[in-house]
Amino acid sequence: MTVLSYRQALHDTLRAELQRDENVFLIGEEIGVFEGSYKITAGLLAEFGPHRVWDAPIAEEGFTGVAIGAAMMGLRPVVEIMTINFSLLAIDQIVNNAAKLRSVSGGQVSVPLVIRTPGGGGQQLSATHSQNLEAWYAHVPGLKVLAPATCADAKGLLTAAIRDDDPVLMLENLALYNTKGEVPDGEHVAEIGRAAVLKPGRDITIIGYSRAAIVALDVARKLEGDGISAEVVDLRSLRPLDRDTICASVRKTSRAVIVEDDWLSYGTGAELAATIQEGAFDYLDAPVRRVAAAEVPLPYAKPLEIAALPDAGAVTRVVRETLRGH
Amino acid sequence: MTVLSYRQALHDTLRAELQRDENVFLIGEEIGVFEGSYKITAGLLAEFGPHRVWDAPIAEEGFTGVAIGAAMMGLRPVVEIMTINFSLLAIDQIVNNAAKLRSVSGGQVSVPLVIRTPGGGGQQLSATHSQNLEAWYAHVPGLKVLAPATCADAKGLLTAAIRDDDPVLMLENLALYNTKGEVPDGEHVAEIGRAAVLKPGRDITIIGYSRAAIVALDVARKLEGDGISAEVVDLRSLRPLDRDTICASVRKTSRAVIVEDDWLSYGTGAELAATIQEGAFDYLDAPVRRVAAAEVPLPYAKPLEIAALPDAGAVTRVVRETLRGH
Amino acid sequence: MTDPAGTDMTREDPAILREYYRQMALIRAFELRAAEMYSRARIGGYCHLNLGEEATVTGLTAALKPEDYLFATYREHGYALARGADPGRVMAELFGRTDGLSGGRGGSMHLFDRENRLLGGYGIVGGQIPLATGAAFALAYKGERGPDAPAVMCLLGDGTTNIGAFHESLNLAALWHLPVVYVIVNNQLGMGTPVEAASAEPDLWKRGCAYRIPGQRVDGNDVLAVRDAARAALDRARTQRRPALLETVSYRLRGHSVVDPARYRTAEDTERVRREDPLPAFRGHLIAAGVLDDEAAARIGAEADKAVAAAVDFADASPAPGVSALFDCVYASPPPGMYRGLPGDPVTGGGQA
Amino acid sequence: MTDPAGTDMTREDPAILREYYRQMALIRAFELRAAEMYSRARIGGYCHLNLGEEATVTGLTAALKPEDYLFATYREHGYALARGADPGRVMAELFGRTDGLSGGRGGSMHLFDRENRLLGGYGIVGGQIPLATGAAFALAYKGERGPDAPAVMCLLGDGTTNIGAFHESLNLAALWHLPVVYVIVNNQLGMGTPVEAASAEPDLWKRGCAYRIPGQRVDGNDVLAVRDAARAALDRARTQRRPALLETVSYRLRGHSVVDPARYRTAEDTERVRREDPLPAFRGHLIAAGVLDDEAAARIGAEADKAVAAAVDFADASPAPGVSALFDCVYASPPPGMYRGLPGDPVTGGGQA
Ligand SMILES: Cc1ncc(C[n+]2csc(CCOP(=O)(O)OP(=O)(O)O)c2C)c(N)n1
Ligand SMILES: Cc1ncc(C[n+]2csc(CCOP(=O)(O)OP(=O)(O)O)c2C)c(N)n1
Ligand SMILES: [Mg+2]
Ligand SMILES: [Mg+2]
Repeated sequence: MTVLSYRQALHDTLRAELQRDENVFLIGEEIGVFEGSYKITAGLLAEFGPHRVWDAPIAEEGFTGVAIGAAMMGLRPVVEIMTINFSLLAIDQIVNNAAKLRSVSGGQVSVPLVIRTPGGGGQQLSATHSQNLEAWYAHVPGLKVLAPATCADAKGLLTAAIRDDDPVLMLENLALYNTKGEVPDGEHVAEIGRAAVLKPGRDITIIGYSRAAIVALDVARKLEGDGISAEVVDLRSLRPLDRDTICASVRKTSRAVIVEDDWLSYGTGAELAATIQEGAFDYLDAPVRRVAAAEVPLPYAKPLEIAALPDAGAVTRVVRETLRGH
Repeated sequence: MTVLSYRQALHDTLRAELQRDENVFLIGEEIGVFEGSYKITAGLLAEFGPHRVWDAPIAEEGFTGVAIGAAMMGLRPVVEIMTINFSLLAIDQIVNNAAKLRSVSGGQVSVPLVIRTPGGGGQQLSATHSQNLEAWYAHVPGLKVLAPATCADAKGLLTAAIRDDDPVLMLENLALYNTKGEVPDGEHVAEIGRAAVLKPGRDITIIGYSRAAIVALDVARKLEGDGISAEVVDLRSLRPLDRDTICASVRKTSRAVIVEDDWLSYGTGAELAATIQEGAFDYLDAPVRRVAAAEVPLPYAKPLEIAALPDAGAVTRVVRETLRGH
Repeated sequence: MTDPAGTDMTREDPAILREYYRQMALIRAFELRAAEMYSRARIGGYCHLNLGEEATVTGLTAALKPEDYLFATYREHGYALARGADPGRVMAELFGRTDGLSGGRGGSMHLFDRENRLLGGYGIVGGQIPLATGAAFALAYKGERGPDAPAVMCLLGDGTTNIGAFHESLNLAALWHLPVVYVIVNNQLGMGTPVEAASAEPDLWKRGCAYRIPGQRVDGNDVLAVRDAARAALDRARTQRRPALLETVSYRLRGHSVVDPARYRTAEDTERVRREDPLPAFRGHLIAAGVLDDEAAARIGAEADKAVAAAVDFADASPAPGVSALFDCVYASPPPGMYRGLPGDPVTGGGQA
Repeated sequence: MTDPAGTDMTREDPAILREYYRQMALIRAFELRAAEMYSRARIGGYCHLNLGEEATVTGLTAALKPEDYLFATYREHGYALARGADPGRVMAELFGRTDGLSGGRGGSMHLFDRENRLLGGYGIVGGQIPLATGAAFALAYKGERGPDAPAVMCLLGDGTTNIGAFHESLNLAALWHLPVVYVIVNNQLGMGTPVEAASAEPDLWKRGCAYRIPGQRVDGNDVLAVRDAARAALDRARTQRRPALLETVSYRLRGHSVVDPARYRTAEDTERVRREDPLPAFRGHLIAAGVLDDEAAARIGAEADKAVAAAVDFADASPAPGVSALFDCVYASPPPGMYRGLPGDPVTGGGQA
């Protein structure tokens, strides 16, 4: 194990996979000369050259489609879309081509593609640059959607995604890039589709993914001091969704709170709450509550941004209410 | 009251609004000379001329953006996007501009825009042409998303949408265009944001919208013969969502089944189930179940298509299971 | 536009000319039968025909080498046939049967034949253009270059030149020197919209100017002109890695899809349909050049009909896919927890005490 | 490119020339101070500056009549100022305060000033182009035409010419004869990418060829050349309803945004920064032409600094928006049932017995 930042873990993984398989190449805006908007790809152009690291013009639909076409031919592209907000320009290619080609071709075509893209608010980037639209992608059969919260998973899930033969959307998070954690050395491939229990507990289950899972863990650790034993489930994968792990936890604790960075209505938490009330109905002692973002285009002004985004305080409050409530 | 088809109700409403307000204009592919892919706009070019009815090139992003820009200037565009599948090409304009302009401008800009677009499978149009992506739009603050099931609402909600000062996505449905029903004569403006109880009942609530609400109603009527009294709630609006009406119904019946044409995971039904388990927790006698589409890119072959889509049989089965279950 | 009569038939191998005619006749017969099968509800969904484009289809595919890749639109039955797909398997796909090219999953708009390097028909206008560009990217990535290297041909309609994906793709292909030939199959209509009502530059072949991509327009009713222009462009792509834009001009003989009665057509349009039908025109040229006589032409027509009848029989005999196959072909490696419920199935195994 | 020295200053009203210089100096002072405020964490998010584009900004806005509409990118502080917005309100927006142009909701990337017909700064690359085209559509719809009719100017960066929205919009504007002038503000870089690495036709002004839209390139460091070219294009738009494409060429003096150290710049690039700074160049020309002397120039600079200092004071004094305002400005007519919860609030009023 080595302590690395989430950013470094991603970087090292890309580097290792570029070394391992010459069919792997990187493509995206500003990933080469500029070294990446968030510097995940720093140094890779210098090391691997322009044949493996492709700086693309501002044409998300075009270069994402190019990557899909290249994947159809057996290459293994790793696309960087600068933030998930800009993926809207490429969403037709992702949803109508990448996710469906295997099916409409009756299995003749595979699309071994990874799209890396960060989401997340809280950087005062305002309404168009702060969205968390992962529920959209998680809704689409044919895609896999991964959302690592820990540095170890940043490595393990990205490795798995690159080696997977299906199109994978790899959701990163602006607020996690600088976080640090232990990362297994050497080859480390995580299993796609398994949630992780980050902390076991008895009284309540707090569920999150990406940044929200870290918030959940922080809250759970603090509550320990107050004698509250919270179990934390980190989804790691939104599609497939590990319903068994989620429901098993709630059957044990009988209460659940969901933490999510996206808007509440029709967000990822809706699926989690719906799943839990169906899969653990007789065990539930209180309604499943969601701690999500306020439903506004995220304002630039800091106090408004802070008010709109879920934080440890809100999670703590809702956990206490859920424990008290029934 | 006059009995009209859903198609005719939409057509007559467009005609009436074009007559009423000269700032209203129609824009979309093939809506003029071709009279609309689904003939909603038949005759309107001939009657109102090319100044009011604009045949657009195949450029969803472009012409939708043009409509948004025109709305910023005070016009009231009604866009037709041929099917919701093609709205993916325009989704950046809809989500990042139409939905956010009022907010990022601090209220200086309004976007009085309607986007009419049908969803729906079941026509053997296969994977890319049969999607139900309304959960995506319903997730986005700044948009309103309406989904009429009845012919009366086709008129009432479209009228309301055109006169509303916010961007409205008006979800139509390929399978409803030929259905018939009573439509109020003269001016008829429905209230945006209210669900309707299509049929009162005591034993269970069946919730749907668009085509699924009609399926729910059919099932409820048939179950009446078996002594089962099902209440049917037609959402009519996905955003805002009338949580009060939904929860009030379930508090009365204690059981709920959701019918939706979209994919189950992260679909509209997830929000409904999440809402119900929170808003009617102590009243629920059984888990809220969802009857949704199988999670596959919809295949062309008829038997597979039939198997993948929710129908009255599946709804009936789940209603009976839900009544029996607990 | 070149004049079809202007093409010098005498320099061509008569056997090849007859083969072209055979292909065109097969496509014609297939499409007419597909329309009939649609009206008899044996084919569902949307069904777009190549009627009026037989010379274009034949000329373009004649220019392709077996190693080349083809990306098509939803109007691609003829291309599948000309590329070598078995007519029975194509018809079975339209019927939604297990022996269809895609096992009945794709239908008319999504014909794939990997073996013959047809990488698909696509239903979203313009959606195939970035993919074809990406296939060319892969060829360049693998370093293939020279007269024997494969190249990519990407078909698109006239109306499709107005969508963003066209612009982004052509820019990328030119910037990165990709071996791809974009072919605008200008049938003069996008649904009911004439070219001039949709494109501010109606000389579509000129639209490569914004990317320094050379363009050319040929008569789409002239199979040899189409073939030669496509071959030259493909060769430039192979050897110099330069994309090209080729416009073929023909006329859509029927409605946009089988269900479109094309009421928007004027009387003059209808007259054009008669005048611009490539099949009798080519037959006339071949007969005039002594390559074909009436009897041979009739025989070819009859053989085409027979082949199509056999295709219908084959498709008819093929079983429809069973519901147990519903979740096949969604993922290459379906993870264990992936939900595979039918409508109304519970989301989890249990949970009720 | 025209030579800035070539512009004939003597034909211009000296007062107007001094006003241009004043505007350029104000923009320069404002942007330098914005950078400083950013580094002192008074401004957050992304902050893109017009440093190096002062002549372009001033020339373009000088060509606009008050009735005209302007759509900008996220690099738009200078345009807001030149269009007449109060520097204090612009700075307050960057500070995220209630007196900001958008009440602090939009920030640096989204300056709107409806009164001065600035219809926004936009953060999604290319997102403003269809909107500007739509505003021109509305003008045409309302029937306004002639020398006094309003027109629309739409700004975009060099890198932005490669995105689909550019293509779709230009086609629509040309097809429908819309009064809009698209201005490519070519600062020679899109983030770290030079024009030739992104655009297969690096002569960007030529890219209108695909829509029969006339193009022109001017020296973006020459305020008068920019103004005159923009004015001519706007007048053609007003009177003939013909869109135009104008490219101004200048050089981005700093990083893409305040946080970008621009390490990718070569030594030669850095030398260009010195050489291609429009502010000292214009000052030199004005002094040479006798329109300005050193003292007057210094006074204008000092006044600009003072105005910006006052803007900072104004912004500082303006209160931050309160949380009670969070749901303002989301809907024009918020329906009764719309959920307005803060994170963790329940979704319904009750439901627990
Ligand atoms: C993005 C998108 N928009 C609209 C459609 C509906 N549509 C299908 S074909 C077509 C016309 C295409 O015209 P053209 O490119 O000329 O091809 P043709 O059908 O004539 O072969 C349209 C508008 C679609 N499939 N995809
Ligand atoms: C659709 C989209 N893709 C990517 C970005 C990130 N981005 C912001 S500005 C920019 C470069 C734009 O370059 P150019 O058009 O030359 O404008 P400049 O910044 O030089 O003024 C990029 C890639 C974005 N905002 N939107
Ligand atoms: Mg066409
Ligand atoms: Mg630039």
